[in-house]
Amino acid sequence: MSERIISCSAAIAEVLTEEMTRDERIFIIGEDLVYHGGIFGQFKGLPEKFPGRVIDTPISETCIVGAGLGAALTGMRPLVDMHFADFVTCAMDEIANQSAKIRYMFGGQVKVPLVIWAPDGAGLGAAAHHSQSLESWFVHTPGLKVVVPSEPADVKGLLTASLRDDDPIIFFQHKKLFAKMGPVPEGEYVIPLGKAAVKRQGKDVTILTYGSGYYLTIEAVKELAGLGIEAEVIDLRTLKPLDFKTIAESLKKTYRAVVVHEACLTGGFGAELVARISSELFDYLDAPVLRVATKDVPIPFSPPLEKFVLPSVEDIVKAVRQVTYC
Amino acid sequence: MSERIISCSAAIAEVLTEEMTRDERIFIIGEDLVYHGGIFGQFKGLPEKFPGRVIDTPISETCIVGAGLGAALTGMRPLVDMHFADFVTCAMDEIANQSAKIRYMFGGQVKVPLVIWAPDGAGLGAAAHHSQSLESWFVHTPGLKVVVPSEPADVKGLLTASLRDDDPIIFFQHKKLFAKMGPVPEGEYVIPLGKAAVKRQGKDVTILTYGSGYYLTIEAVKELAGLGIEAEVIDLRTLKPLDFKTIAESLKKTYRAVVVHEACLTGGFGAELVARISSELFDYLDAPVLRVATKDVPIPFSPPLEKFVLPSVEDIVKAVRQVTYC
Amino acid sequence: MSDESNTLLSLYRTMVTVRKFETLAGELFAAGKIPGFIHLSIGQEGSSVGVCSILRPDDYLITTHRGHGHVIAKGGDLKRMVAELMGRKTGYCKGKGGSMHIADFSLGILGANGVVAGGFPIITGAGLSIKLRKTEQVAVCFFGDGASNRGPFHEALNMAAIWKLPILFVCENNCYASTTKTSYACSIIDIANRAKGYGIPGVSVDGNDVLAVRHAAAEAVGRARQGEGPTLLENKTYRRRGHFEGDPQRYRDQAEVVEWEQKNDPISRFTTILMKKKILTKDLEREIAAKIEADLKEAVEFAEQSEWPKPEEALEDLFVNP
Amino acid sequence: MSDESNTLLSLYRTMVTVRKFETLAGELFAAGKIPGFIHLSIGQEGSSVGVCSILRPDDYLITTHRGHGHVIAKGGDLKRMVAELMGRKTGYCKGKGGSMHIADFSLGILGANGVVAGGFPIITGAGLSIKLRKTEQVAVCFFGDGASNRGPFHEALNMAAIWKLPILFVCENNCYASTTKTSYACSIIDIANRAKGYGIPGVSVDGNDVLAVRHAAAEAVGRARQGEGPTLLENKTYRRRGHFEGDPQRYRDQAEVVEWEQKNDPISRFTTILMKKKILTKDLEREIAAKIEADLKEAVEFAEQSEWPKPEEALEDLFVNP
Ligand SMILES: Cc1ncc(C[n+]2csc(CCOP(=O)(O)OP(=O)(O)O)c2C)c(N)n1
Ligand SMILES: Cc1ncc(C[n+]2csc(CCOP(=O)(O)OP(=O)(O)O)c2C)c(N)n1
Ligand SMILES: [Mg+2]
Ligand SMILES: [Mg+2]
Repeated sequence: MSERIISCSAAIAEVLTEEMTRDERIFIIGEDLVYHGGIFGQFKGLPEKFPGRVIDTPISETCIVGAGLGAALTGMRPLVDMHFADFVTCAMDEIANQSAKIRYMFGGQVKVPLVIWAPDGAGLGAAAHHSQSLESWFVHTPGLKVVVPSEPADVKGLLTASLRDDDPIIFFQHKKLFAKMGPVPEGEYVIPLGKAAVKRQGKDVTILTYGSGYYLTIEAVKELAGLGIEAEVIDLRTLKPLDFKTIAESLKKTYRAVVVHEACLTGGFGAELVARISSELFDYLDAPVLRVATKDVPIPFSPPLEKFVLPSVEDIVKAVRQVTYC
Repeated sequence: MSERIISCSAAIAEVLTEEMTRDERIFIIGEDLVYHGGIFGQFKGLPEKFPGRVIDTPISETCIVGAGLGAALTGMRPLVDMHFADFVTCAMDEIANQSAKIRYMFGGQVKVPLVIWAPDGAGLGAAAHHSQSLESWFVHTPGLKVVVPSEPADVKGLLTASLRDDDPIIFFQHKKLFAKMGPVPEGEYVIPLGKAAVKRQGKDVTILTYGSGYYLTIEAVKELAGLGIEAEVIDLRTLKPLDFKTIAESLKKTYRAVVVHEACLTGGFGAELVARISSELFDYLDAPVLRVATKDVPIPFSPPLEKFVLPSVEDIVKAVRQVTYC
Repeated sequence: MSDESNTLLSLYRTMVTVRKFETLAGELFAAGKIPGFIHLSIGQEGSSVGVCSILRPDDYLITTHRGHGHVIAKGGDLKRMVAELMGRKTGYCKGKGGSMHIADFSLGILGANGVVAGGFPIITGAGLSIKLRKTEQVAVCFFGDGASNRGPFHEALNMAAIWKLPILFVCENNCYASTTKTSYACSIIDIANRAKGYGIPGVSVDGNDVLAVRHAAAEAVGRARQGEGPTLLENKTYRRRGHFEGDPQRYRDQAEVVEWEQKNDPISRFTTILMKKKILTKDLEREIAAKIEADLKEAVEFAEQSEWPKPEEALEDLFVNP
Repeated sequence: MSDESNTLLSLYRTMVTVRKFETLAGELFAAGKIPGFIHLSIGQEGSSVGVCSILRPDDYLITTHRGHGHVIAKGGDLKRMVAELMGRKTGYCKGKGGSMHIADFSLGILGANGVVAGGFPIITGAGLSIKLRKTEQVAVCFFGDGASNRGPFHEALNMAAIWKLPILFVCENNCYASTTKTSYACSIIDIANRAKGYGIPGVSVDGNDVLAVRHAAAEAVGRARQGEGPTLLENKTYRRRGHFEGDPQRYRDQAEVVEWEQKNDPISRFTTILMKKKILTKDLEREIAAKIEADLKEAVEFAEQSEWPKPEEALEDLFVNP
């Protein structure tokens, strides 16, 4: 497969063009999609290419998700755009009580091919209502799959897989990553859900991360290399289903791990990772698995405050040094 | 202090009578409170004693929580009844984006003395929309305090403390516990938020639990005693703030722990406990900290299915035997 | 018999089926054979049957915690319903759903819902899907007076209105939402008037007059099929049983219930009409009752003889691709 | 000068203050001095100032992402506002909130809100609180046409109506919600007509006529203070700037903006009236402008000279009792 350097937004538009051409049942629904091609330009060109299949809605998050769900139950394959992940709160019943549970409650009668697409994350001075990373709530909601890609190629492969999956998926993408460039395969490219990627080999410590945490991690890895620490980097990509096999293989080699994510620390997905690792790999651990995450406050507006609460490269370096006793 | 044996519901009504008498700013708001005195009889007598201060609402969860919040911001001290904890999904924005964040976003200008009261839990054949245990979502929401009592005395002490606290609190109480009887101190009785209780001393293992998990645990402890295993039981009571000191003291004695809760396993509060214990008490651990929890599915209706997914006494015994290598 | 007589008799038969099903469910519940809790629609058969009588098999319907009548009226299988109420493996949802979560996607029944007003967003999607797929289906959303006060009502009616979705919103105003009087919780008397906020037709009818309901529904469904958009139909009726079986009902005088039962029962009213028209006779009435009772007996036997689901089956049916 | 003249001049002065504040904020943002994003209310001063002019200091107000004008009109401090926009420690929220989260509880300003329609539930609580405390306060909820399509609108209006809460719901219909035309997203033309669904008065006024707004608000507030319940007031206006600063505005022709600016500017219209009445003169106009500009200059200096918050202060202000 040949590759080019393109942005996440371009990768998204590319996938949707391919998939919407291939499958007439796919449509996109959400607020303010048509004129700007999505607030991050991620749907550029689609409204023109697929008239009537990129649907602007009133500001009605509850019914936007519901519209996706109801359409999914009746033969369509919607992608619902939440605008900002923070607004999942306005559709929480439709996501957690309905979309997640309907197949199960009804004894498997129906499938729910629904992708809920939620741009998340901080770092733009957007303050407490436009900056959250909420994946952990949904990992704790049986019935949902949770995808959090980082690089443009992952976005392409995982979005393709998500659009073809028959289960409800919540797809978080960090707002700052839309413009990120990276090599992306041309043509059809599918990354199966539930497959992590070892993005860097290393023998001294395993860093488990996803989404924006991946970019922080690769920065930290450079510094660590300077200190003589070779970190293995696993980009989880899908949190549910979780590729624990890849995690275990790495840990059995490195005996140490650090988790990095942008969601706040307490109750974040890092806790689940630590819990599973310590129960299933206890005898392999030479050090506690440490977590690097956002501090437990809402995201503040002012840049020095926001910077302070978000996880940093230094936090990762420090945690790794701690678990490697360097 | 003298004690009597009363139910959780009676303890609740007692606290509210005392506190509403003491403080005119307290009122109760929610659906269907007046005629039944709350669906679990927990507000019995209050509508008559405090006319106009137990307020029935339309079915409008969003505005019920909002009404509590708006009143809290303007000098009142509301207790909001969510009817069933499952319906927090219908007020998630008001809880997680508004109540939790307002004080912080506004730089500490205002206090938010709001108690959100949410009967949770399964075991009544009430199926997927009336059986959830969702505390973990709120532990992962900075700005909220999270209380989950078990015994009637705890309910009394923690509800009193919650009503007197100036921060937003989500107070989960298991539906099956309303009718539970237990000794309850008479008169004023306050359990400070953030204080766990060592409810049974033991040297072999620490069982960390809360809410309905406590009752399962004491059953299991009897069986374990028969096997010669002396378990220490810590009822956490408040999940946020968390009394990690009490946990650490116990672990430094037992070197082993099991967490028990009714919320589903993945991403549950147990994960957070394991993560903190393994990072802060790594060198004290002789075994992995295991979690006993509900299986990762929505709560099914049919009794054999429901029973199967919920944590059991046997699950606890098994986990304890595993960590104590017995 | 004429087509019309057949139709009327079919309405009658279905109403009686709903009534007898609900009565039976109440008995099974009282006998401890149904776990959890159930909400019966006795006295509201005019609404469920009147509306569903004009739906086609491929039309969609979504309902509430009080949904047995709608499922039956749309053609639901009694055996699988009773089995589901009793938590058996042969039930509609393999015992995973229970009374509040019965669905039959093969009949377009998108399910009962444990969340009040949970149907509004989903039906909007069903309506949108019909529009996108360019079929002639319609989608019906049953909901209570209480549900009409929740936010999703508003979002759904607005969305359906701007896109002219083929949806019929049916409010079953039965005077109460649990312990709460509609007159207390609802800011207007005729919920149908809320249609004015969305520029769509709103119609209030006597919900205990099955023909009036059928007529109003036919008109609305006709408009919907022709692409003229949604309608809000309010069927005024009365909940005669407790909110749930076992409800102490401290919020109302039983005399009120008795009055509705005696003076305004949808089945008695319709029986009188059919008798007058000589479409129904005492004999036929007995015959129909006997047939329904036999069917229900068979359904209960089927359910009671059905296996319980195996515990481990609780882990199935979550994902298509786990 | 007469009382009336004073009042009119004060309306004028406040409108110009809002306009100049917003213009300045736009410049500061363009100069990179304001982080995040900001939403300006230029062209909508008739609404903010008209409504707030009849409020008492202890009345409550809640606003939106486009809230600077409401804060100023309710008496907000320009220095602390600019400092907040610039993320300084001396800002209203110590830099934690920014443009979308300005509040001043000492003035009854319960805050701007980043969630569209986030104010409805909270204002319901403020209204209920007034009723429970038996004061004569009123509570005002500003919101956009877009917000009127969200569920909380519905729940709040119903609740306020059944309890006759002293609330004024003010819809600022500025023809757009971000890129979306109100005429597309809203199922009726006059949002005030949605009041019919709740049995409360609904009034649409020319939102660029500050006196018309003031008049309508006075009537509604009067009713509210007398315990007669809520009103829905729709101020028809136009958003002249992009949705946020930097918005490419592909969804509209700039000619539309120019037309509103030239033919229907609330300040120009009011200036003409005041000039005709000889309450305002060219000299006074210049004098007022100069004074406001001086105040704003001072505010900017104050903000620029203010310290940034210290990083660790990010951990403060979460709980009263941590
Ligand atoms: C969101 C939500 N809130 C509250 C409940 C609890 N509840 C179940 S049914 C009901 C009353 C519903 O009233 P209405 O909509 O009029 O329907 P009816 O029961 O009268 O048929 C309530 C409050 C619920 N299931 N979901
Ligand atoms: C619940 C929610 N959905 C979406 C958004 C994104 N958003 C912010 S402002 C806005 C448009 C609001 O339109 P309107 O209510 O008319 O107010 P206006 O901007 O015109 O003043 C949108 C969609 C949000 N902040 N909150
Ligand atoms: Mg009702
Ligand atoms: Mg607008």
